[in-house]
Amino acid sequence: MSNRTIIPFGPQHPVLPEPIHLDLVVEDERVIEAIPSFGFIHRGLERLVEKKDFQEFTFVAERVCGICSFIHGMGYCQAVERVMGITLPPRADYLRTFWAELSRIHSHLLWMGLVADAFGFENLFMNSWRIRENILDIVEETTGGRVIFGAAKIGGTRRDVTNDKLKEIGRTLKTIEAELHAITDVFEQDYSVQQRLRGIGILSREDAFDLGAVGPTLRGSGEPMDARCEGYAAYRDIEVEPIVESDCDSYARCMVRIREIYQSFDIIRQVLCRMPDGETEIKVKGYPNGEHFARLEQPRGEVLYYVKGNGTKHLDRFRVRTPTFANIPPLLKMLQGCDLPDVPVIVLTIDPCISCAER
Amino acid sequence: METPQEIVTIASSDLLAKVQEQKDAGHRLVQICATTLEQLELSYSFMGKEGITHLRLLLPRDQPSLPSITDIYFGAFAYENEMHDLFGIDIRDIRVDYKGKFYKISEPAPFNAGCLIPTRKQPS
Amino acid sequence: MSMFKRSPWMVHYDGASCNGCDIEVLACLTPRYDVERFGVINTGNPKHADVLLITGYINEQSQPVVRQIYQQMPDPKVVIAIGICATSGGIFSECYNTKGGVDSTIPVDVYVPGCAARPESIIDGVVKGLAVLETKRAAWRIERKKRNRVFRLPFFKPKASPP
Amino acid sequence: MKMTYVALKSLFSSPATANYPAEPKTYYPGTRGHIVLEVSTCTLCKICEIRCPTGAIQVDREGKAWSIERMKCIQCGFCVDSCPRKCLSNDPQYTSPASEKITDRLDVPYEPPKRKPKPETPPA
Repeated sequence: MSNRTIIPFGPQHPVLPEPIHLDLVVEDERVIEAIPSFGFIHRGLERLVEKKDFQEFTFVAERVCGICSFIHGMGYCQAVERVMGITLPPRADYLRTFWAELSRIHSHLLWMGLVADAFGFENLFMNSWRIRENILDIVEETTGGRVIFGAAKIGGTRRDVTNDKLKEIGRTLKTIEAELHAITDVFEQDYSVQQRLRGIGILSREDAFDLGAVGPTLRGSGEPMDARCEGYAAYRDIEVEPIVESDCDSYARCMVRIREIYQSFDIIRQVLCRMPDGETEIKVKGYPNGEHFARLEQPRGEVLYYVKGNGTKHLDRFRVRTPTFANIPPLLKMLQGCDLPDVPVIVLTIDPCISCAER
Repeated sequence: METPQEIVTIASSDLLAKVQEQKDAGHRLVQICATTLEQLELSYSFMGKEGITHLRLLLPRDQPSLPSITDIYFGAFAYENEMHDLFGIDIRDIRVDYKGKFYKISEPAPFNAGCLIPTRKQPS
Repeated sequence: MSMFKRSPWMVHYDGASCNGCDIEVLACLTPRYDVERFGVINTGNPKHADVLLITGYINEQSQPVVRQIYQQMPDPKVVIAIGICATSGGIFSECYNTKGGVDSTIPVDVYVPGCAARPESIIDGVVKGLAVLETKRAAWRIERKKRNRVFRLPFFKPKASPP
Repeated sequence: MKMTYVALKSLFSSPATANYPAEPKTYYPGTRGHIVLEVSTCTLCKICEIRCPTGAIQVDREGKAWSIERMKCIQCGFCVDSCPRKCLSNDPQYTSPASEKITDRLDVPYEPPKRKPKPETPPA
């Protein structure tokens, strides 16, 4: 005879890096339904536009999330630049792309570590984070911050990197990439990893599309959609092929992320080759008046920025639709019918970033 | 290539019909967003192969109310609960209704009631 | 490598923040910074912990949680606020959902500045916190001795007096 | 089994751990650690105070002092960018942890230029 129980999961849970709370309705060991609840880290930073002017707000936008901070800052700047009709100097576009891809690599490495920790592979966790530190070294050297880059500003970038330094970074990245192969081979070939991830958390292609999944969660279900194909920043010169896996399970999402790391290395290589010379910023005059929806690809998926200006130095509205927020309905779909011990792994495969989702 | 975007203004009464049209055309829900101006301005964004459509509708700031679209797009429940908690919009018949417990925050409807936007100074 | 006399165990709570400091605390446990070489263990159970690390500010929702974790920890204990958000609210101090830094809810012993706080700075903060813990422990030991004396007196009384 | 190779490799390579408190860390020159004021060139113009997103900087014109609350500064460097006299800079060394909130107050020896007394217009 089956027995229905509600198990509260989180907000402080040994495998969860972040405070999300799920009420799991279980029948024996099987999850029937999952209901998430939020509010532990809701900051309401969207309303700070009333108090900070539009240039200061870049720093607030960067602090939407500490993992993909640069892309948040860049997305906000991009939306405001579109409203104000600013065209960036090409070098600024390329530098932004360079940092955006670095932040994608470090975020995916971080995620690889966390998921390895979730299925109990401590060694893999430590090794992923060891390599991530090398990426952070490059970030710190070029931007001055480790997790909050603080390099984007409206009208360009706040720092320039010399061409010699970029060449040196290119060589360093080559050695990091070689080292990384040893780690990703484990994900690709190791028996225990496959056992823990294959066939778990199935999200069919139709469901992923309908429920509005984004990023690796969507591409792991076989839907080729990547906001980098929009051609913002330097992606208009660089061809980005969306990485797609068709297995629809946790392992597919894992493989999408791993292949994206190598794709990012490839994009950085192209950016470094084609880096144009010249200015990195232009002077911004006037105040934004108008509205724009900007789409960018974050490590976790597509992020949408909405900026509405009214011709004063304060914006009317700033809204960010973060990828984790869009991935919550698909997560609930995945959790239906899974086994209780698989819950942490499935939650981690959408790469939840709760501080993003709650803003 | 950049996806083309267009903003379509609709009346709040034919929201469900317009959303159903989007669903029939095979579009997916991208986001729902509200802005506090003199009135509440809502944008429902849908994306298809051709581009992004933003359905734009206006609601009064005093006791706004709307039907839920969760019967058409289940994924909308997160956005609708968010709008209920932050803007105080009464959304009827959400499939997963948190009844104001989605964000547990100290003040009700912080984006609507105490919002400074309409009283903001105009540039001199 | 005996930095500390004892192995401090810590419990980490992530308040409302951008997660940057949270990630840096986690980075402290990984090979580059590896605080486990000092015997520091990140435990999930407040009853096992000597040190409470808090990243991020306090809001309405997390206030009772933080207070509860603090009360569950055995004496003597040290609270370390990591990052600008935890010390003063930082850039979010004007948000409607902010209560303020950690010191608005529980007493804080060490403030670690930085946005995000660097791992080196977190290690320095923990070292400083342990010095505070050592002085607290000494004071607490004297306190306990006093308390025990008072407690034992009636127990020995019947033995001393003849029937 | 694949992991054996990685494990063996780390067994024979130098440790990845930085021996931090024993060996001091060297920072990159561009690291944003803490804000330094070059007192001799500061003119107490208050631009840094206005620009600071967290309100950490206070400029006292009467008392001729510039002060910064170290536990409020988020090291964004906006003040450094906007300083017209370029007297603010970022130092790679971070502020060390402390038991109370530190405020650094620096005396600025700046003398505002004396306004020339208006030439007295001879009464008509």
